[in-house]
Amino acid sequence: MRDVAIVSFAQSAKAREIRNEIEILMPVVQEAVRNSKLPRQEIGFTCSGSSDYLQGQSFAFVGALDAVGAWPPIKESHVEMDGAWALYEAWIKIQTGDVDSALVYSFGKSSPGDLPEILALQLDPYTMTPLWPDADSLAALQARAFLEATGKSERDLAQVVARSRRDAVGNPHAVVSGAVDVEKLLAEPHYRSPLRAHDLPPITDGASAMVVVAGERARKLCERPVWIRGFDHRIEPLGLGLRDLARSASTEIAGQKAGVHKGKVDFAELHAPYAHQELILRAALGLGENVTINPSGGALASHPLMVAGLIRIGEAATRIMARRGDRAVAHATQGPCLQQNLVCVLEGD
Amino acid sequence: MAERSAVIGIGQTKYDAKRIDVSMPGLLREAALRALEDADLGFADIDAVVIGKAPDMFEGVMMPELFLAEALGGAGKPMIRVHTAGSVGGSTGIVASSLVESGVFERVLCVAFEKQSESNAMWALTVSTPFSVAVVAGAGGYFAPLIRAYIRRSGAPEDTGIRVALKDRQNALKNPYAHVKIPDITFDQVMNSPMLWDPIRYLETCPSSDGACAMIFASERAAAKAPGKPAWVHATAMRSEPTMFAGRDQVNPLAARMNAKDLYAKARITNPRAEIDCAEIYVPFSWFEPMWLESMGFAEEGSGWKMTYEGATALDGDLPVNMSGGVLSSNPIGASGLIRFAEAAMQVRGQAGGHQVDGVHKALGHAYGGGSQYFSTYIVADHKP
Amino acid sequence: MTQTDAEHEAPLTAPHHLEYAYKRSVGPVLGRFFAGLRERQICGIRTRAGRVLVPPSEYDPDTGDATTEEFVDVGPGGTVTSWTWVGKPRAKQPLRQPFAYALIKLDGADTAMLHAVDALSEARMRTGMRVRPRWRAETKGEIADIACFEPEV
Amino acid sequence: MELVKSITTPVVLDYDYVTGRAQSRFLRGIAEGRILGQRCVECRRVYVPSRGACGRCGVRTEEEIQVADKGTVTTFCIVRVPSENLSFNPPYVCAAVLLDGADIPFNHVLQECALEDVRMGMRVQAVWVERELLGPTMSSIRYFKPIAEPDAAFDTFKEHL
Repeated sequence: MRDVAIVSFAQSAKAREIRNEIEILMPVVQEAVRNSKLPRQEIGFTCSGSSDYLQGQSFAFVGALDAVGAWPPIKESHVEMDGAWALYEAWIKIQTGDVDSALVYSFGKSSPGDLPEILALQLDPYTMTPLWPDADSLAALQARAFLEATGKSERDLAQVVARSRRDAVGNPHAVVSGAVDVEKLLAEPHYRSPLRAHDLPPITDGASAMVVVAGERARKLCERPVWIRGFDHRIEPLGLGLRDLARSASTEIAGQKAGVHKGKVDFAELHAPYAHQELILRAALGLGENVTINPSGGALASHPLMVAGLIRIGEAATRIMARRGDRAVAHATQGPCLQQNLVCVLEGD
Repeated sequence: MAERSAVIGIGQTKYDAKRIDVSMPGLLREAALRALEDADLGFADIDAVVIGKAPDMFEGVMMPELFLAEALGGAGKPMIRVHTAGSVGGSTGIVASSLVESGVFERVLCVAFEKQSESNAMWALTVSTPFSVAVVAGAGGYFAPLIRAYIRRSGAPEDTGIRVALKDRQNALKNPYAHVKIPDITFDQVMNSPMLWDPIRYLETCPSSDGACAMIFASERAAAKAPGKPAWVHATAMRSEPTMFAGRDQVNPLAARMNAKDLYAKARITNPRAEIDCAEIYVPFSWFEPMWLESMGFAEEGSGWKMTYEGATALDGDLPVNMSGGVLSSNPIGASGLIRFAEAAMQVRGQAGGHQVDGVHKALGHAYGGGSQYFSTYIVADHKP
Repeated sequence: MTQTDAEHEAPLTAPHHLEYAYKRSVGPVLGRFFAGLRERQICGIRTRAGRVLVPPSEYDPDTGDATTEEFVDVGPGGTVTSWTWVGKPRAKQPLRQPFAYALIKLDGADTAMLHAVDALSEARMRTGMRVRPRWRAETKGEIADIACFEPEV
Repeated sequence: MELVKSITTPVVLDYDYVTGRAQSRFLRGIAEGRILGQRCVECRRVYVPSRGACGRCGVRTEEEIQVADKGTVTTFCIVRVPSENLSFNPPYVCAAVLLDGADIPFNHVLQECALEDVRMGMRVQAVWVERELLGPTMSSIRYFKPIAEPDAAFDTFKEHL
């Protein structure tokens, strides 16, 4: 395998953007490209992730090409997935030897529509979508299954929320942050029992971009390139009645294939939009109490759909670049209740 | 490439206006099971699944691959959903091949589909947004002015498009999977068919189809175990440019020309017309045959129409194009690009039956999308690269 | 006026309404399931591994292998395996009054299906509770023929 | 038991459509009967309508300039088939109009002209709605109509098809 490193990352996240998608994306892409120190014309491949249904328009991603300056024409691809999978496609492309570097980006505004309702369109269109279950309700079904199977409590969820919000204080891209008391959180009413409103991801509009480079070139460009040491993703059946909701079987496989346990994990950025999902993922990846989880505040602090997964990888890389850890696990998810999961193991030199 | 990649299995559904006999998963499985049978494999032998389709609004399911992956034996495996507008079928094949070329996977199943009968393509493509006026009538309305510009620039005879349509519609009669089949089709029938988006006539236009196409890409090691003759991937290329910028040449886009150059360089082809035996090119409106022949370097700029006119692109010509009947005869949008790739591989493998060209060693598959701005192409051959 | 001044202006916004009634062909297996619902009967299908899937599927979701042709009548009673409470239903959701979404394993099934439970109050809901379908007055052959489930008394 | 063949599943979603800064500026200009473009700082080309970005250079466009409401038909299509969502009834002419002062054409409808008389290079001008009906929408321009000016030579607009 070729060694591939993240050399730059940029993001934008706001609760409700007045800019359109191209206007949000353009400065983010420019920042990532500028910080990579790689001339734009030398970037070998470009890959992006987004979803038409966030905008309610077909081909919503096409206009984004204006933001990247695709001229002269570029080698480019797009996945209708979280940007983390765009990074995976770019990593594969570099592995083929066809290119040596790539720009990866994703964008999405969650605020224009009723996102939890729109996500009902992600389900089985014959037997599930006609019942219009909102995404929060489905997550709550998983939360209850998890709590009842494991003996964990709503207090455990509140602790995840309190820690995330506290850690998010240092994150300029967090849309929810601040010191909160677990007792106060528990005094709040249920929104979708056993979940409370604060156990849910905040509606967020955002974009992110990343530049990855293969081999020694990465060391020349970046003081501390962050190497992708393991990369895998797996999907499960969609139906909630077809899975053991208390665990994440696909994360377990992806973690194993990515080699999470081949070394000590200093910290992890887990894409857990709902509080209980962090605990499920933690167990699936075998991350013990000594592993710092979501030092950025995670998806509970900022959650631009289609972007949040790539942000986890970017946050982990940024932290390693800043020498606040040497080896990290980054994770991304999409689909209802952690249906599809991606694990990326990152290391600094 | 790090590893060689070969096509070892191909499956197509019957294409039709409305495949109301099957569900969406059933449609994909029809193609996938045929591809597995062709390669003598089961789902358990597949390492990863790639799914491609055009906009989600066609079927009204957001990221439908999430519920479709398990219908393709995808549970517990990596699954990627590709969407690069109309070129997506080609891109889906390229992503699947790259998973093998990367050395990470041995056998990858890709399926591209569209079930357009669940909605209406014209609706999905022209969803009106606030503050705008809807004047561009779907894809035909978008591409007709470009065709007019091509005719003006090249001086091509007005009946070039009719000749392309006649040829493709005749070829379709030999393809058991083709959607539109008009027995005994004639030049006059095409010429006298109604003008839809002047200068595009009804019979010069692609249909809306339901259908799926599946391909299995395999490593050299896995290909050696395959029962059939593999089609070896010699090169793949993808290239994009923005839709709207001042001074953009949409008739012969630079992205198309750069894509071709990249493809031929990788495949070590210096004279495409002489070295490539046949091509499946994405021609949704008949005039795009001469247009893409030029951008793909088979003809000089402004003279692609001569190849059509001289019969070079006919089934018995020196560069047969769209032997299957092409997009003009079957158009499940998301799958249309992958069908081009599959048909090119079928020619190399000698599998094309009634529309097989004799002695094909090397074939080209081509797809484009968006406002003539996304290009995906590949070259397959009967020998290793 | 320059762009910089323009930044202080709020951008124009407008409602964007997306509407389409998709017509979905359902294939032979769901076709049988929906036909059953029309007759107020719920069926599953047996996989080659012996599990009974409800709703039935053309394939085993774990392997992709075709299921057997054996349809199995299940329910009507079933057991709630997980649930949540919707205090303020959205307009498209199955019930106007507060209700539960639940995963329900019907008697004779090996997998749970999603539906709504009309329990009147959250206090009545618990995992393991028994429920039965409430059919709508005029069935049409679709999932909403089951108006919801209700507690078995 | 007779199998069910198909089901109907309506999808109805409502969004708040946000135009973005550049489009808002453009539309507010339209509401005043002015057509605004933006010039790219790098390639100096003028975009109408302004989209806030130059796709060629990948930079934000900032410099705003007003362009004429008349221009040249660079290419066109006669739409003869009805389809969903369209604002006009066929047959009608959908023309790519390169406004004087702009470097990119945009599509609008051409009227007051027999279908067989439409030509590439034809000179046209916008027909606006009544002053009091002007609003921030493209429908403030009812259509374009031919004007009594000689056709533009092909070479002058062949880069803008």
